Amino acid sequence: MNNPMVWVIMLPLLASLITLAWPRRAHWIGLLFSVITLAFSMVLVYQVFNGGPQTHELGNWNAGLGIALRADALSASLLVMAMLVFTATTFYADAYFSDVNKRMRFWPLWLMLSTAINALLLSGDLFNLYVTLELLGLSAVALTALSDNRAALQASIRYLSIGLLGSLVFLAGVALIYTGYGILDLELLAQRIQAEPLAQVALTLMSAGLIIKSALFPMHFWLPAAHASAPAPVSAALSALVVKVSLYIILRLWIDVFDVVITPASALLIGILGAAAVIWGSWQALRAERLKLLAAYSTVAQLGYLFIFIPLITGLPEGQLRETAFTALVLLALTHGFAKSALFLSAGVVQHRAGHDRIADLAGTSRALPLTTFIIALSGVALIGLPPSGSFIAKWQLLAASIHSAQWWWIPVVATGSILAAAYTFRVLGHAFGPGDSAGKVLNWGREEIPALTLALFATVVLGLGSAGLWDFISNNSQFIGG
Amino acid sequence: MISEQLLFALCGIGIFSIGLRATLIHQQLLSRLLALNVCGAGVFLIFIAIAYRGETQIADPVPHALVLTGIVVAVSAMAMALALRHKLKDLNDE
Amino acid sequence: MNLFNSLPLLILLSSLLPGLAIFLLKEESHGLRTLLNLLGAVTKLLFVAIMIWGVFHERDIEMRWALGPGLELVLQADALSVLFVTLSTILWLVTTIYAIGYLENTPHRSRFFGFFSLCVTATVGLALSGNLFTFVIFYELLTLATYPLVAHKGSPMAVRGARIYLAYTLGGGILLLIGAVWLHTIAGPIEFTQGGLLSQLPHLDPNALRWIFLLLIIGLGVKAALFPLHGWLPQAMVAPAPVSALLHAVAVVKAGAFGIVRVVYDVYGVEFSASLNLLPFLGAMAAFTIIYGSVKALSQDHLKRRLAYSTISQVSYIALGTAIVGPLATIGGVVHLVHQGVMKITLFFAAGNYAENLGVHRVSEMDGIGKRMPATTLAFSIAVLGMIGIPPVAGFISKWYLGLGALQTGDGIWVIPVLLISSLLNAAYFLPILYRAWFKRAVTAWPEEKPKTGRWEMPGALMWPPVITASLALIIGLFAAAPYSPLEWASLIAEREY
Amino acid sequence: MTEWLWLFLDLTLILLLLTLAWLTCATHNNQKGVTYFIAFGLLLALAWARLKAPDLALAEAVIGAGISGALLLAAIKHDDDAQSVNKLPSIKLWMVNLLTVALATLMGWGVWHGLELSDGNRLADQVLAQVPESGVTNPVTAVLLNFRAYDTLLELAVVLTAVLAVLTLNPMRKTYVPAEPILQTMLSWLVPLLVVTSGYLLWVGAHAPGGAFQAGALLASALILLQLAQPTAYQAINLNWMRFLLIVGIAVFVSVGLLMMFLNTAFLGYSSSWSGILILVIETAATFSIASALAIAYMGGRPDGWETFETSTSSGHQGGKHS
Repeated sequence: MNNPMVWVIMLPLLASLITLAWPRRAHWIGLLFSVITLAFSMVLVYQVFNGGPQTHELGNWNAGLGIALRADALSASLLVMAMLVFTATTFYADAYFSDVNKRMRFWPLWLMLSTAINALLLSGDLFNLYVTLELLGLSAVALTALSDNRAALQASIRYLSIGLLGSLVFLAGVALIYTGYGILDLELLAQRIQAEPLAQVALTLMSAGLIIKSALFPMHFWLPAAHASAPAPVSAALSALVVKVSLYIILRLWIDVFDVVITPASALLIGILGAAAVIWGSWQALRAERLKLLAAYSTVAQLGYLFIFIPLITGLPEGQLRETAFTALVLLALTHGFAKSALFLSAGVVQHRAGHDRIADLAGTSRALPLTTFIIALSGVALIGLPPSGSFIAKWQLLAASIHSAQWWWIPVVATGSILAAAYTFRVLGHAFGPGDSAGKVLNWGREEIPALTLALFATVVLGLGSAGLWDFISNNSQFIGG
Repeated sequence: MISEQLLFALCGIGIFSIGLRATLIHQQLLSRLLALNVCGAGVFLIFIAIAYRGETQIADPVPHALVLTGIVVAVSAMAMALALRHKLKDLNDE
Repeated sequence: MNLFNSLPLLILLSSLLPGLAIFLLKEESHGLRTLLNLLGAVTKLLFVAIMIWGVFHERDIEMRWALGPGLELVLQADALSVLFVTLSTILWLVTTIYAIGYLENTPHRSRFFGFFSLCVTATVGLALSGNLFTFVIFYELLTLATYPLVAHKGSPMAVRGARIYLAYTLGGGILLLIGAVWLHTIAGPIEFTQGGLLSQLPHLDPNALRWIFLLLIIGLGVKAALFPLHGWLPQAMVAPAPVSALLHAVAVVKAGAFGIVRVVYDVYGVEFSASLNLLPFLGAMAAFTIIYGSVKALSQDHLKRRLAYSTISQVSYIALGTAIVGPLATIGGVVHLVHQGVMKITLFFAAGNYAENLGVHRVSEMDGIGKRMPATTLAFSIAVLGMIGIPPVAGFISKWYLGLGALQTGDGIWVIPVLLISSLLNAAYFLPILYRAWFKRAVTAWPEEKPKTGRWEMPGALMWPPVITASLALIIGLFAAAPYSPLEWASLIAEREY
Repeated sequence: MTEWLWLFLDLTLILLLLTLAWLTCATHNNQKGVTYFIAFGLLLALAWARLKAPDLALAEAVIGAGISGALLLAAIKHDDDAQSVNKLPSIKLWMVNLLTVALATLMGWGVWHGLELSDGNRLADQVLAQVPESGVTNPVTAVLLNFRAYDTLLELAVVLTAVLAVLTLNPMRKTYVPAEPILQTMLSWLVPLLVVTSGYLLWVGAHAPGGAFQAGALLASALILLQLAQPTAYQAINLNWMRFLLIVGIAVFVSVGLLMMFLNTAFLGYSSSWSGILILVIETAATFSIASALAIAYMGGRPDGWETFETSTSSGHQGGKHS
């Protein structure tokens, strides 16, 4: 029982098998296992908090020969976020699928997705990362295809081929690394790596593959269709978690393993792509005609902010400033995960009730679905970066880091992005406030609205007011920051 | 020994590039799928080329195992892509 | 934690918790909603009374909650915050009563009163903020909480007005944020310090400080409706009358003015600001806004719009007082924070009553309204006289001290003509209203007259609030020298700042 | 002299590989593309053999060319011949060309530099030294099922995921014509042979080229051939058995892993005296799962009755209220 890292991967995997073998009880198994997995992820955070980064060498072979599972503050906090989002979405999904067969198809794949996410976050090995990426990609595509209409299928086919391309390019980078260093383990690699051509080429390839997968501008073109056409709980997981874990690998590579290889120019380049994503994604979100499409484009923009952090973090001297900027990055990623999943879940409720999610026809939503409207507003607050959400504090630190590292040009980007985010959020709310026929109770679809509300509150209140805890956690237990 | 490694690794890069180019160019799923598999084969060839350690020594077994895994993953992905294609055709026919 | 240190939190919770509870209430449970509203308002008043006593006796009232390295939520009470808190608490109570009457039998009251309470929570939080970071948080929260109030009616007009409001305030919010972050990076946590924090810190780049000051003042100036950032205020007039009252007198506009006072006095320090040559800029902006608002008000026939431009003009007196170095001007500016609030809220209550009871929205429709609604019109008249600056109503005191302050400095002599012209303009756009109301005869029927139900000219919940606030304006003018009066308190503030 | 001969042969092989890769990618005709692809796969198997990777040669022949080829051929069987080809605008085409050439140059530089950098051993010596501890003597099997067994476990999960997608997407294809009698006779010989070979490969994998994946693929081809001969044969299969076969590989793998974690603290940390037998148990279970998975993939969907609720959608689950 002493290895929560093993359990958080194996429990959803086992649950996936059981739901396949015993479809009639699938929802109970899914709920039970995700709650237990969540508990284990919290145990893991507790262990990291008290004992520092954790390692589990699989098969008792030392890392290098075998594969190690690793958890530090970054992966552990993302893991807990992922499990919270996943568990809440699981409760939501239990109520969401009205078609019995669809529900039966959903569970094994859904739990497989959780397996993939958890395995990816805890992986300490380059090739193992490739396998988890493929597991993640395939289960995500299969889930997207669950809403079986033409648009969804076309989107998922595109999603699949793009995903495969991304992982192959990543794998090509891994091949180069193995050629030069004969190492696949990340920690050993970090000790050996030098700023030499091989490492640069390999990093370029791996980053290119991951950029495709995490939909960084201009590789974002596949994301909106896929995320908008999937069933709501799946969209929530795709936007909040799936793209974010690819981003996690990029961070792991750029800030931890390959940090000696990074040149200011390359960091600046990735930051510029991030800035373009912020502006472009927000602009497209503002022009989107459907709520889910808006949410999907907003994901493109929000991921952009995370990339802007890379030139800032690498541009700051090691020490407290750098640590602060890094923690702000994590805080922003966590907040976005919670907020975006809440937004997609609410969009699902709206879609169920109205039969559509066209923004222009949302009039009366605030009367018929007051709580859902409130949740949309809360997630919007977090996406804009207004207090009391966690992203407010993160953006404060982002601006501070821009000033500290004398990279003032990110400031107008952040300001424009925030204004655009406010515009698209309040565009939805403005329509929702319009006159409508029926007035509903505060709580209408409890089994869908309460999970969404929980997530939205995590994004706004919990991460906003409790962010100091994250600072303690990250600064004490991160492998990278401060050398 | 180096020369064989380099030769086959460069061949792998060539195959990878051919596949990559075709993946980016083709619009149609099946052609794209073939291209992706060619692309993957190129990466596998790089792995196996550098695993080769001459006639006299046993080759490095780690890349062999990785590529075996990669082949199985590739065939799984292909099965899935073809199933998606089939479903889409059914929907289009309706 | 002793009682005094938890006071700020208690004051926040006394409106936050009822607000959250009201959201969950059914539309029909009027009784419970009213009870929660009033309970919250009265409890808050009680806590504020304790706080006044505490601040006067220089007790330490402060609580802190860390949010990250260098970022702390600080709630504290000093003389300035107490002044603002007291103002908002009292006016909130009155406005709540008014709103209960005003919104009777309209839909979505739970939502309305929920956000109403959140709005006051944000205002009070802003007043009690102990550092710039906390101030920025509550400043943004205030924007968020007022948006649904402005959009409350749900009509295309209302939604449009709310959108314009939002565009201005969020834009300003971002500039404020950038300024605050910048200041934070060069000077560390910006605790509000009497006499000014920055003046005590050596080795700061004066040019950077000037730019930051500009960012902060523009960010705050949006809410304070300084020209040319005032465009949202006339648009936001679509909101229900109690919301307009709150926006103009207590919450939004006041928050901007309060922020300017905080930045000049407690962040930069007034003398340090002067040494950086920042104050002439602020003073010019304020003086221009004063004249501009008055001129614009002249041509408005719509009553609420005329009042809106009057607000634009009047609030800038506060900024003007801040821009003049010297304790007397400080007193004038700070005390106007209270005086303008009390008088302007009366005007909006009265305007709401005219619209609600008779359907009168325009000045040209007001002929003879004094006979039909004497109590409301009397209250309106008192407030108008105060606005012009006629003794003994409170407004006179503010203008008097501003004038004295300007004379005291010497180089602020240019303020005198501004004051004179603005008073004349005030008279020019206000007195005709009084003339029509009292001396002209009603020619036609009122646009939409409601049948008279009780013994008063209209329901008591609507009639009494303006009467109460007008009396208040009279009392604080008459008894300006009494202990605990706003003037005395403003003098205390000035004393502690210099 | 032999060196030159080898070089000549190598260059020929490389040239052929590149040509077939190009042909596969260049054609817009699906039939041709698939044919080239299968040929490319077989040639690749030759390359693996040349580079002393017999395990891979076997796997490529059976899986890469065999099963993939079968899947592709089944998929394009009902395609229309006329295919609309959208030509890319030439500016975009040139950008793609430029990108590919640039990337290839970069990679070539990287590999060249990498080969200089490396001592040529990489993990090989470390692994080969530990093979005796692993319970098997075939080093590739040792890596796959012991040192990096976790990769293999996740790989089985990938296979299962793909099969789940196939099962959720389509019903089984039902358009087969019964085979000719002559083929029937041939199959009655071939199928048992394939099954026996598969068992042999599984067993021999411990010390010689072979193992679960190759064995599973062979078993799958036996099943596919059976299907070709007797299209109705699947109806006889109990669906619960099919579920069991699909999950048994991972189930056994995880169970062994967890059991070992209780005994030896590390997940999949075999007790060394037992490792040989444990690996065989895992491989056997995995063979069944892979075989059934690949067979289902070939069938293209779920058999009748796979979704137990297919007829009675009114089954009382609370979520039904939205419909």
